[in-house]
Amino acid sequence: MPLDVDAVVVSNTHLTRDYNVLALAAAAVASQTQPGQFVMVKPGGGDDPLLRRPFSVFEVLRDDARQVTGLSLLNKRVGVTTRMLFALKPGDRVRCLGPLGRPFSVTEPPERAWMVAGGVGLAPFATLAAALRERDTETTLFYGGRSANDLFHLDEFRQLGVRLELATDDGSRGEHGNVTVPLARALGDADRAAPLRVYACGPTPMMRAVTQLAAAHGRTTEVSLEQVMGCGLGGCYSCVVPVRRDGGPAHLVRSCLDGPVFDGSTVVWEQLVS
Amino acid sequence: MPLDVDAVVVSNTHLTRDYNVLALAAAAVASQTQPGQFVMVKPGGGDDPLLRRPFSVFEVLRDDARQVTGLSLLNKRVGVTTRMLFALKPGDRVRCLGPLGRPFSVTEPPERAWMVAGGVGLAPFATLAAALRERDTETTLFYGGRSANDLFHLDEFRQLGVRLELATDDGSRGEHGNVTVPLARALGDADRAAPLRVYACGPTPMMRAVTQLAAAHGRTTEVSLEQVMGCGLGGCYSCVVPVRRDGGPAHLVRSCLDGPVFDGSTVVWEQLVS
Amino acid sequence: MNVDLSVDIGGLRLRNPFIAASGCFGYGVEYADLVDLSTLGAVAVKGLFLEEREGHPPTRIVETPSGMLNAIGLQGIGVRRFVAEKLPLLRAQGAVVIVNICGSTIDEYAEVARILDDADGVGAVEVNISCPNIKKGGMMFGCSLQGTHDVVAAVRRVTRRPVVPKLTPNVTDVASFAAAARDAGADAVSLVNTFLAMAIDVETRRPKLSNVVGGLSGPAIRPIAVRMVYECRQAVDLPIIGMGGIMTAGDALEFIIAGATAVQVGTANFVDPFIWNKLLTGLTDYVQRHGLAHVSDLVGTLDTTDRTTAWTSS
Amino acid sequence: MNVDLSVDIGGLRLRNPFIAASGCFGYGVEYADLVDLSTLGAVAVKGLFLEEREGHPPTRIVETPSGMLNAIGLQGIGVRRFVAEKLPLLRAQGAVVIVNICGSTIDEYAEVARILDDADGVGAVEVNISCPNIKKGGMMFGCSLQGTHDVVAAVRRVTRRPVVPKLTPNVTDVASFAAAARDAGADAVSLVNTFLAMAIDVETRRPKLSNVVGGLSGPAIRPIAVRMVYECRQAVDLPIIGMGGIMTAGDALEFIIAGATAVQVGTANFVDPFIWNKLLTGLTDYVQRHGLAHVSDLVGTLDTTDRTTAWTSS
Ligand SMILES: Cc1cc2nc3c(=O)[nH]c(=O)nc-3n(C[C@H](O)[C@H](O)[C@H](O)COP(=O)(O)OP(=O)(O)OC[C@H]3O[C@@H](n4cnc5c(N)ncnc54)[C@H](O)[C@@H]3O)c2cc1C
Ligand SMILES: Cc1cc2nc3c(=O)[nH]c(=O)nc-3n(C[C@H](O)[C@H](O)[C@H](O)COP(=O)(O)OP(=O)(O)OC[C@H]3O[C@@H](n4cnc5c(N)ncnc54)[C@H](O)[C@@H]3O)c2cc1C
Ligand SMILES: Cc1cc2nc3c(=O)[nH]c(=O)nc-3n(C[C@H](O)[C@H](O)[C@H](O)COP(=O)(O)O)c2cc1C
Ligand SMILES: Cc1cc2nc3c(=O)[nH]c(=O)nc-3n(C[C@H](O)[C@H](O)[C@H](O)COP(=O)(O)O)c2cc1C
Ligand code: FES
Ligand code: FES
Repeated sequence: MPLDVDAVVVSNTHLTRDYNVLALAAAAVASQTQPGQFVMVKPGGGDDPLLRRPFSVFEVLRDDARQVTGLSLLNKRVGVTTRMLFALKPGDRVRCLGPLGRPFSVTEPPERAWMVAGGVGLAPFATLAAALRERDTETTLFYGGRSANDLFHLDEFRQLGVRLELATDDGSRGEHGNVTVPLARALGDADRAAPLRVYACGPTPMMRAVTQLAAAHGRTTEVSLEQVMGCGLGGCYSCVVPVRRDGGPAHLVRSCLDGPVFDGSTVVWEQLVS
Repeated sequence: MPLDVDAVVVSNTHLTRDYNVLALAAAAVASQTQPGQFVMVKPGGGDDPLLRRPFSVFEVLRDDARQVTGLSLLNKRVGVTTRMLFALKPGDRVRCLGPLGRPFSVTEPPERAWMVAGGVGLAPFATLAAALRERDTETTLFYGGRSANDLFHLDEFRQLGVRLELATDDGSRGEHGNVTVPLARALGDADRAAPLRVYACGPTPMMRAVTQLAAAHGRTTEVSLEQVMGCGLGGCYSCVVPVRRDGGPAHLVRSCLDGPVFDGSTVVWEQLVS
Repeated sequence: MNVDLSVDIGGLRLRNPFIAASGCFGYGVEYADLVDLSTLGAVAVKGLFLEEREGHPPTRIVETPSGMLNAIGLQGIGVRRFVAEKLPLLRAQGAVVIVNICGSTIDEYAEVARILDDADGVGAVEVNISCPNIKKGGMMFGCSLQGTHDVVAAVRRVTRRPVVPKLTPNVTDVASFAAAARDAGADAVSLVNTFLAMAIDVETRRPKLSNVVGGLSGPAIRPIAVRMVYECRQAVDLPIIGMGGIMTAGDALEFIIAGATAVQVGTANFVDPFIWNKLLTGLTDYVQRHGLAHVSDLVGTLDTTDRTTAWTSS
Repeated sequence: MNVDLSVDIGGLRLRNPFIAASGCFGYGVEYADLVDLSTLGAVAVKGLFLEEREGHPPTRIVETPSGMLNAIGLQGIGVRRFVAEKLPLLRAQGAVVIVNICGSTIDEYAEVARILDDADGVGAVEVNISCPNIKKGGMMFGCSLQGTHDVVAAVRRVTRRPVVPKLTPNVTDVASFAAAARDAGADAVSLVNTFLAMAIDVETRRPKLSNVVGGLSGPAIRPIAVRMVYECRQAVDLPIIGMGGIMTAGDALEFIIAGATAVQVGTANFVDPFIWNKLLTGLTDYVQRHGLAHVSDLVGTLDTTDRTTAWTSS
């Protein structure tokens, strides 16, 4: 059951000029969260900015006794609310509603998990990696960013036993170019018979490419779409994506209820506006 | 010349549940400020709240070498902006435009100065007391508040050589009742021939009463009015007060330009809405 | 002290004046886990045509200062599926249901109303002649006195439920539309729907909404909406359901004092889906503090007598 | 790269498109210490009647979400004192002056315009048929097509200056008013004036403004104002001066791309009296980044071609 918490900012770690990790004391939300779910947040009072904004739960935070204490968000500055989230100080408060949305399905061995992240699309994969680890699923993260400085949290993923395949636009770390380059190679190299599930989050063209690449190799992809969302609860019909299921006609479905995680093969990518 | 400074909050001292003193690094504004002048401030970005709010300059702040470093505001929580000013933390920023408005005339010996303050109406009198001290003017502060806890800055006024006459609504400090009670007595006791100027700031009925009391004893009063102000610069005509000068007809004049300090005898009190 | 928050809208009794606004609360069932629907005055469900509609492609909303634009384009499941799939769930939850109906033609409005008249659990019919986002129907009717009259009269003929035309604010004289609605047999009016508006992405020089224009809602419009409710109250003797930017009980009270018998809350529900409890507590507290027995005693009590000495230059 | 920010409003050349909005900049002279008036496109001075007026008693303004209501009631010194006392100072400052004129009758508008026609330094006459705060004149004319036509025609007859009627947004179809203004001989139109609105103090159950209703301005109204400029641009071939909630160069660009040749900035000037430099810098930067030579190349360049695959349910 989603809850709304007036959460205290515990810490705000600036990673680069545009990225930060914001830790919130929202234990009641965090303890219910499944990988791929999101929260709707609103920093500051007043009516401008007015609406909440959707954010993946980045980490479920725990104390030394493994008790859940809150959650963190991986935030990228792009506009007014993300600027505010970047500037927050410990002790400030953020309204945080969640957890919301359909989570990833967490696959189990023998199926392996390949997570493909572009930029801030990394956000849902920290909790997914932790859940996969619990199931001992063999996991790889394909992770692309602009440059070496824009690749975060690598040690944490390694500690979770995640194999890393990196790519940067400027070649400063890992493969030079798009994350789909190492992915394509790996898909080609992989044993066709060995079960494998692909997860993708990032820019829409990247998710589309990943879905198509994976499909070409007979793999299904779960994508986490990032539509503009007014409410996060199915109330406003702002967040729709075109989906075609069972060969039927395409329909616009609400990504806050039916998503944000979708089977990539059901998304009608050529009609997806974002 | 008024300046607009994006001032850093240096400190925020909470005096009671509703009153605080906010120190701002706005040296360029402070160094030009004359007693009774005000600044237009806006904490936070965004369009809600939209307009700036007027505040008397409470103190001109100086470092050990007597260099001006900024100014402080005495803030009382009554609505959205004053709530924000109450909650600010050091390092936050406040837009601060000023100094604005017609200041008090700072009287010199042999004329004595009687300042009459009600509640947050204390604000313009700290700088006035300092200026009077420079001129060695004998100064008394008549100061009324709800209770002993609501009387601030008393030591600072004493250090400036100001004699204090206190009154509280609940009798917990000084006279029991309105500040006009000790004022009326003192006006009666004072030597009629000795020159004396009265200054008043506080709730409108109090300023009106002070003006009339003083006039009955042949004294003039400079009042600092608190109208709602949209701009503080003469642009919007929101801040008008009815004034009658030289026996002519009454006119609505802009209190941001012609005030906030007025000769109390020119104010048409029965038409003053505030 | 016990206070009576109940109000009457053209024969429909509501437990309290707070109604979830159409298009801002899905079909109500989406919120059933979060909110006890039986504690709301009523739920106004998303606008329904006769048939299913996909609505406009995204981008469908954009935020503006203290407001938002929407151009959803009335995506919906059609009235028959609503009656079959959603209405029973709403009834089971104990919700009072107001169905917002749409049409591209007058006949379509009447047909939708007729189907609803046969269904159980419809408290009232809100006639949406004010949607700014669709080409045919909607505001086309709501911006013409004749169109308003004709749609309302057609719906009136086919239903026994209270008929509540929803007025558009995009007109010169909203009170004349309230009067036209009354003359056509309306039991109440609701206002305001959204203001026709637009936002432009200056970098691409393209509209931010796929539909170019959309409807402005939220706190930004509240002062205009309150004025329109006040004008309607002066002009016609019908119950008014007021709305536009209500975020707090105090905002709702502005509408009630201006003349609204009940209020709808739309955009605020996006910001805070748990708003309903706060609204109820705030209203109850106000009614008690002011020593009133019934919230309905507040309706239209704005005191405009002049307390200032009129200003003259002499 | 040097960019040309100048624009032409019905024969009046402005250095740049930024005009201080009437009623938000006093008579301009109040700002002469702070702002170099010769760097503004123009200064639109506070609305002037034939005679002095005291306006409404306070409270005259109240803040609302991302906006403000005003009911100043056109306090002013009258056109003759303006010409004698203020106009020479404005000319000395190098300001381009647009005089906003008012009247309770058509004859009064014409008389004010005639007096200004004899004066030196009047760049254009902005005909205020849209003030929502006065009983006679103002919106009374601006809400009627005939009234709009008659006032504009009367002013047109007595002046050689560009005539710019200022339209009210409180109408169903603003473009028809732009057309009426054009037919009566207007050289341009300006829009929008404020939206009629109100706010209520729920504790006292009294209006917050002494005048009960007032005009809503500020960012809250921007999306509606942009839409209205866009509609006028489609309908009439006159230069448009757009306004309503402009706070940044980006906001101004929305109006320009929607169809405004110049823009006025009102409420924002209260928030930031030093806004003019920021607007100029922002606009210059944009024009350069987009590789344009003239800001006027941007006017009305909104691209509404559909780039989305139209959504169908099949
Ligand atoms: C399910 C989901 C999970 C997300 N998780 C994360 C995350 O973990 N970290 C992160 O940094 N971002 C995440 N986003 C994107 C994030 O919601 C937007 O960056 C944010 O809403 C922008 O808000 P703003 O006020 O800063 O931008 P605005 O000033 O509102 O707009 C700036 C730009 O952001 C786009 N935008 C605005 N609102 C939204 C919205 N609701 N959704 C998507 N784009 C929007 C606008 O189109 C515009 O181009 C997620 C989005 C979704 C839908
Ligand atoms: C020249 C001058 C000097 C002032 N000096 C001080 C000072 O030193 N310390 C201090 O605490 N206050 C001072 N005030 C009053 C202060 O400006 C108001 O308390 C403040 O504007 C309220 O803002 P808000 O957003 O908190 O309240 P809002 O939420 O806007 O409104 C709350 C209440 O305050 C009133 N109010 C709103 N705006 C103003 C305004 N511009 N001026 C006066 N009242 C208003 C409203 O009518 C309402 O009743 C001064 C006012 C003036 C005109
Ligand atoms: C996303 C959205 C969808 C809406 N859909 C409808 C609708 O289907 N039918 C209708 O009559 N009004 C619709 N409205 C208008 C609202 O019911 C309401 O009239 C308006 O939003 C003003 O109220 P608010 O400011 O509280 O949101 C919609 C509004 C929004 C924001
Ligand atoms: C305090 C105030 C006074 C105004 N006075 C006038 C006026 O005298 N004449 C006029 O045509 N418009 C007047 N207006 C309207 C503005 O010129 C402008 O049309 C409106 O405020 C919208 O622009 P903005 O949102 O940038 O303020 C006034 C607006 C305000 C806020
Ligand atoms: S965000 Fe409102 S329906 Fe999905
Ligand atoms: S506050 Fe705007 S004129 Fe005085």
